[in-house]
Amino acid sequence: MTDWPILSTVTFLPLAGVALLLLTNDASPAGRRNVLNISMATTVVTFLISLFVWIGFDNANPGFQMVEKHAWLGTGISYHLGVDGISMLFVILTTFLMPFCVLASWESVEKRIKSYMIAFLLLEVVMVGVFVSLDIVLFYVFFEATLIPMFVIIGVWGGKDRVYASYKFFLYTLLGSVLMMLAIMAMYWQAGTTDMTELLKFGFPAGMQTWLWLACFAAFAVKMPMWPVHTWLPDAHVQAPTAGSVILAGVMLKLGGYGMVRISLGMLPLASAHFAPLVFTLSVVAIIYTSLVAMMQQDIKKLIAYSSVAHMGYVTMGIFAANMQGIQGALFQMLSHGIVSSALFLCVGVVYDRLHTREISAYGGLVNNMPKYAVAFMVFTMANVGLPGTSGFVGEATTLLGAFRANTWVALFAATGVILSAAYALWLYRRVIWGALDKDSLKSLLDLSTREKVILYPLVVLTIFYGVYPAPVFDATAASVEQLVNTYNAALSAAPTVAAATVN
Amino acid sequence: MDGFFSTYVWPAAIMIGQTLLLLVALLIFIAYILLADRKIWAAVQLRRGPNVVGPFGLFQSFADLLKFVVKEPVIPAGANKVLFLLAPLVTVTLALAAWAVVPLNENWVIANINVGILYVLAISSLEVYGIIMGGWASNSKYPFLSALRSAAQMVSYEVSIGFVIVTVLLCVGSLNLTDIVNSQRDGLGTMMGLPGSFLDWYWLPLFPMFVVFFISALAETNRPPFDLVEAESELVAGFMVEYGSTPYMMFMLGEYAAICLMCALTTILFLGGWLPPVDVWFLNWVPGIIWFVLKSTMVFFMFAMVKAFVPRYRYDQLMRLGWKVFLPLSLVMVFLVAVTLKLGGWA
Amino acid sequence: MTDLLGSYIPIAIFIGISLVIGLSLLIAPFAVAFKAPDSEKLSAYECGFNAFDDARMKFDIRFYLVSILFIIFDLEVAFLFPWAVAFKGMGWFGFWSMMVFLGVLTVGFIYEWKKGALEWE
Amino acid sequence: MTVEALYASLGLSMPELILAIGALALLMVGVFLGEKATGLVNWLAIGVIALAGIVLVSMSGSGVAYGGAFLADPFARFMKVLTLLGSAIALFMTVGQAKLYNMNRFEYPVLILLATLGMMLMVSANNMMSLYMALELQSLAAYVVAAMNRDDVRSTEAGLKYFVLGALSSGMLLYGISLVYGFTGQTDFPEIAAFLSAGGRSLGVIFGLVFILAGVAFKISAVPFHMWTPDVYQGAPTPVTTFLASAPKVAAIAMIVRLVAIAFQPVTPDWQQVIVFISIASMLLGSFAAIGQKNIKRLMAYSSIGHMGYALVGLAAGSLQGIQGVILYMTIYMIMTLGAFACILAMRRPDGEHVENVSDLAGLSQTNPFMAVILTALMFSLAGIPPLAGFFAKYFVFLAAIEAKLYALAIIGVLASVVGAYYYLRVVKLMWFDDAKGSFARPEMALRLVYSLSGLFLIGYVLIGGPLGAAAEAAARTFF
Amino acid sequence: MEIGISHYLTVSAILFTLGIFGIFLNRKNIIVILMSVELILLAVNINMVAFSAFLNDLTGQVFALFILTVAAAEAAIGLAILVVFYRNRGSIAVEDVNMMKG
Repeated sequence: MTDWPILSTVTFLPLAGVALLLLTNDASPAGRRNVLNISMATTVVTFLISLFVWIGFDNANPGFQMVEKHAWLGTGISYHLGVDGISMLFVILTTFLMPFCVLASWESVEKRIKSYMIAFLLLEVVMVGVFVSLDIVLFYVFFEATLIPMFVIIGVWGGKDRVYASYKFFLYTLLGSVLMMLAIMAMYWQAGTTDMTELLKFGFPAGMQTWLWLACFAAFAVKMPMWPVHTWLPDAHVQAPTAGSVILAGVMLKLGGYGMVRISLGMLPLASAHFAPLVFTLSVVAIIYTSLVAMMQQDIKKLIAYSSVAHMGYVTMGIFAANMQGIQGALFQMLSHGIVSSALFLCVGVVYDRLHTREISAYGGLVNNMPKYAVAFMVFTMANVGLPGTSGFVGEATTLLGAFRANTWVALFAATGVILSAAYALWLYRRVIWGALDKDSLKSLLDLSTREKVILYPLVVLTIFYGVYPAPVFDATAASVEQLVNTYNAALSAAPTVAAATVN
Repeated sequence: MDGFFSTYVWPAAIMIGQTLLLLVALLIFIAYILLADRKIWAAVQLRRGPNVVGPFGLFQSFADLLKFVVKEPVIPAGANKVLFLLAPLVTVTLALAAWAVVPLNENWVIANINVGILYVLAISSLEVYGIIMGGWASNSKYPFLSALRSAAQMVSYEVSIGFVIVTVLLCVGSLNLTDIVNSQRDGLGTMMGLPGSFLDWYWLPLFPMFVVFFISALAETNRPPFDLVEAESELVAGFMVEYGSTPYMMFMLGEYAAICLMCALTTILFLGGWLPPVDVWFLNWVPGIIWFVLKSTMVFFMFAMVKAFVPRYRYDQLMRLGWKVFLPLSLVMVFLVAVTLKLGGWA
Repeated sequence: MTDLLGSYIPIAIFIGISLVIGLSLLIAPFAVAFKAPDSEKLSAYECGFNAFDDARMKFDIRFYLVSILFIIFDLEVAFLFPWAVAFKGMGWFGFWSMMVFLGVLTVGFIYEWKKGALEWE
Repeated sequence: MTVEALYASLGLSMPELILAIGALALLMVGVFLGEKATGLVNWLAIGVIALAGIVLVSMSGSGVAYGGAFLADPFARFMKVLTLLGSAIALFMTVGQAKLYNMNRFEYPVLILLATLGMMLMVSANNMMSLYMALELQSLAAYVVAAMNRDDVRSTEAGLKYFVLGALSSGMLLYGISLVYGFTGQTDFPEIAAFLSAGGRSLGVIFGLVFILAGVAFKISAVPFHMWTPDVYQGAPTPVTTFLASAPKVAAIAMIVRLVAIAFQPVTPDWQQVIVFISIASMLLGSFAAIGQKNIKRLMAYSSIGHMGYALVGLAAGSLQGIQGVILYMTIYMIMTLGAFACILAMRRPDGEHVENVSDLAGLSQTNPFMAVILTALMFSLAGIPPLAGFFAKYFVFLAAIEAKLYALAIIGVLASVVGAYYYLRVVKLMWFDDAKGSFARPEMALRLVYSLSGLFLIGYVLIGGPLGAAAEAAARTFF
Repeated sequence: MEIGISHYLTVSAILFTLGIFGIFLNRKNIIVILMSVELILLAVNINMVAFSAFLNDLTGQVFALFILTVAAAEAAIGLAILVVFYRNRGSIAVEDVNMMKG
């Protein structure tokens, strides 16, 4: 088992599904079922295999595990995979969410289901690839490659303004990330390698770090997305099909956060420290501003999208607090958000499939004929708000704690975001679920189907489970984060002497 | 001032004197060549030809000159005036200019440049301009068509002439016309042990090229049987239909100057220039220029006889002859001559 | 360079004088001859008809073809000239170089021939 | 020249000799068999190219031939293989298409062979004279093939424009060469370099250099000498455009590389400025001007202008990495271009009507999903999105630019590529997001083969990129 | 006054410039463009030969010979293309070369 390239397997297994799908024909209902079954089987098997990654993972080891390394493209670029505490859980998160995406699309996607599933499986490959790659070029390749399937998913199966949204999504993120490509190249020439393990140990000169950091930050901030470059996200979320939104919110946003932890913080500690106030400012603005914006939204998906931006604000804040609590909290927050926001989008998908509208005003009083749905939605709304007992609380509280240690004022302002999020989330819940069921179109709505239960209930369980028992996550991340923080602090404390040495 | 005179003025004066001498002699020669042409043609046709002006019509050409000068010069209404008048001027000037490098005897040459043959070739290709300009400027159909025909004809045969000259150059190894003549002092004849004679000249070893050159020269100068330009039945009188007075005469003058040049070139390239036919003392005693003129005149006689004997070609025959017979032939000859020289060790 | 140019001065003078002769011949009738132009005399000659078309009409493409062929072959000759002049001091390499050149030329020539570029009628 | 040297020279130039003799022989075959032999001549021409390719690949080592005029080295071999590949594929696609474009004449393959010969000599030129002659051999053949459909006013206009601007550019090139010759007294590249590094740099040489670069910039259709490209691409029959867009670009780039990396190596800063300018201008123009294009051939023209700008980024760096990048870029670019044009050639309605508008691709993913997938891969690759080959092409050239500290160039370049992505996305959008207006006839085998292989290469580059990169590096090492 | 290399270069530069201007400023006839191209090539030839004489190096003259050849081939091909264009378009005015716009 130890020699088995498990990470490659997890990463590229969906390609086998793609190959199978290519052989099918989705014209007939039977063919369509085949497509769905193959996709489902592929994603589930991938998830199950990915669990072996967690099982085989050594929590005490702060370094990279299950490493695979082969020569690849010359010029120092190697095919180098591995996971540590920071990345491992994201792999699981991705593979975990994929079956839900397939399920969510079971009926709602009517046309070209085969292409759709192929796009999703390809997306899974590249997303997992981002988290497991240990070569920075490989990382970038996977990071960018997410654009292609996502562009197609939004553009082909999206809503009314799908073309606009897909373009905006594509060009925004491309613009951000090409600058990172240049930064990667500069890093290569400075350090002579593209191997992340080497780069993490390599101390870049302070002056250079600034530019590298800014270039990388451009990529991650757009992907994350941070205020003020978040504007693609609401459009993309709103126009994407349900599963697309799930993947966007659940995993794609985390690529940015993961990149910040891994590259910005890990490789460029001096610049990270230097720019931390900037990030804090942006985060706080994001938390407060986007929360306010979220309140104004008439569209459920848009509201959730803006709330995602706000929640990502906690993540960036936590990351750049650069202490154990902050980073662990940010990681936890990302995982939690990955589950919760996905779940929220799935919830929206449930009603959207029935009513084909996402206008908040079109709903109301759903609790009367959809009680199970109301319960599930409530759990996720609570988690979104960050009420204790849900995973959202653990994430937000920990990041706030970390931020408090770094900067009291930031924590203070960010904390107001919790209140605001309570305001918009609860208001949304009130408007959609409570109230009188007086709209005719809603009266005939059925409660959750079996398929929807299968989708939502595990997420409910998970949300609450991690809300009360977050230890598995913290245990897994602790060692790696601790090492990261130590390296970071060591770099900072070494820096003044370096600076002094260069001055003299 | 002495220096100025001795370095600039006197040499210039001498050059001008030589030039004038040559040109005047040439013009007079042309006048009689013209007459001879008409006389020979007449004689073949059992006519008398011009015989009124002077004894045996000897002053006929001068009378013609006078007649042309006092004729009214007509410039057609639609013509491009400048080009119309420039055309004969170009023709005459170029036809005469080529003579600058022709050696009439050892060192009897105005400009003994080392690319003489190239110069002649260049000048004679420029002569097409006079014809094209004349035909185009007239703004009339017949001149235009005949100018095109004539130009096509001239350039077609120029290619063959070029190849012919190459074969001669292979034997000589110099572009200087004097060198070409001098290299004919010994050749096929002397190799067989004979004294220097007409057998040494290039006409013998390069006989096919001699023939090609002669015929091409006819075509190049629009002489019968290749005078399609002046095919009266089709094109009235060629590109100079619209011309009268001295402009017309200048075309004729240019044509005959070119004919003389071709004769001289034939002499230089194939007939040993000013060399006597046999290298014996009494023939050597005769001045080279006499031999040169005699040989050229003899070539011209052949020109005239061809005009008298051979019926006119059709245009397609003409082009076929040039492109499909002479060109391949001369290509092959270039190859053969080169191989022979190489294998024979003469080169 | 001056020596080189020096040998061309006689040619310049020669051409100059030829030009003068030509010019004087050209001008002579304008100076001495009687002139009485009228429209009939000045119209283009067209076998007695009035001209009914632009004289500078379209002409057969083959004239043009001939001129192109001429350009090409004349240039080959231009290459042959220096080769022929230097032939005596040249080895087999130089010989065969030109033969290859002529061979290529011949191929082109055969192409033209077969294509009918040399046909009239 | 001694006999041994002659034999050595002939040996080194064997592929060129095969092409030359092949072209002449095929001309004879064609003219004796008449028009009906066009297909045969076409296949024979491909055979000749293949033979030359085999001989080329089997050669090794490097050497100078014909008294320094011709250079055979790994770089030349690599680029020549590309060139031959491009020409052969372009011919391969023409076989079934020639009739449709009224260019079913045996002269076409012969001209392509001659152009290919010119390109091979361009790649190997080691002397201003051989460079010029090779360039002209290529260009003259190209002018003629551009006007190959002689009954079509667009085709002839394309030929005319190509010719006029091409002649102008070769005039500028020549003027530059004459200045360089005059101020250095040399025409051999190494001699020029030796003269320049011995302190022979003068204003005249720099003037000459600029003129030369202007001349060669035309050949690769770099701004500001790109004016011909859109019209020629659009006007020329599509099979011809396919050819013009692929192999000649490779050869011209190779020629520029050799020119600046050998002859003008001692004055690197001087040409670097020019190349940087040309490169930036090309990238920007290629990106922005393509946005409004409706005709897909025109779009590809602007795309190629942009791509030449990117390729020059690597050259501007002037390093080993840079030249390796250029080599890889051209390899990938050529394959992308061939694939894209195979798709364009396949844009034929069932009734035989050939359509060229970008909007005609609408809904392709429904009517011809396989071609749509390939074309999508091509477009994303042209846009430089990983993991497709086009990304790695850009990666390596920008890597070199960063190494050479040409940050502004690199930043403008990547930003231009984002703008460029916009119009490539438009094609993807049409194919996938829009509804079909009409279907296409099933493309013929050759086209399907070419675009499939092209797509396979683009997607599979991640697998074969290593060996290819190593080969390119070995080729680039020639200069260092 | 001795005629030196600079005089030749000046003449050639003037001819070259005239050629370039002839191409870009000419709005009438394509034939003029072709002639301008020839003018450019001849300007280059003057340069070549002048340099060749100045440097006492034959290369320039050999080059000039090659340029002449290419110029002839170029003229031949240019005219041929012009003729087919004329046949299709019925005009050789520069402003009529406008079938494609983009």
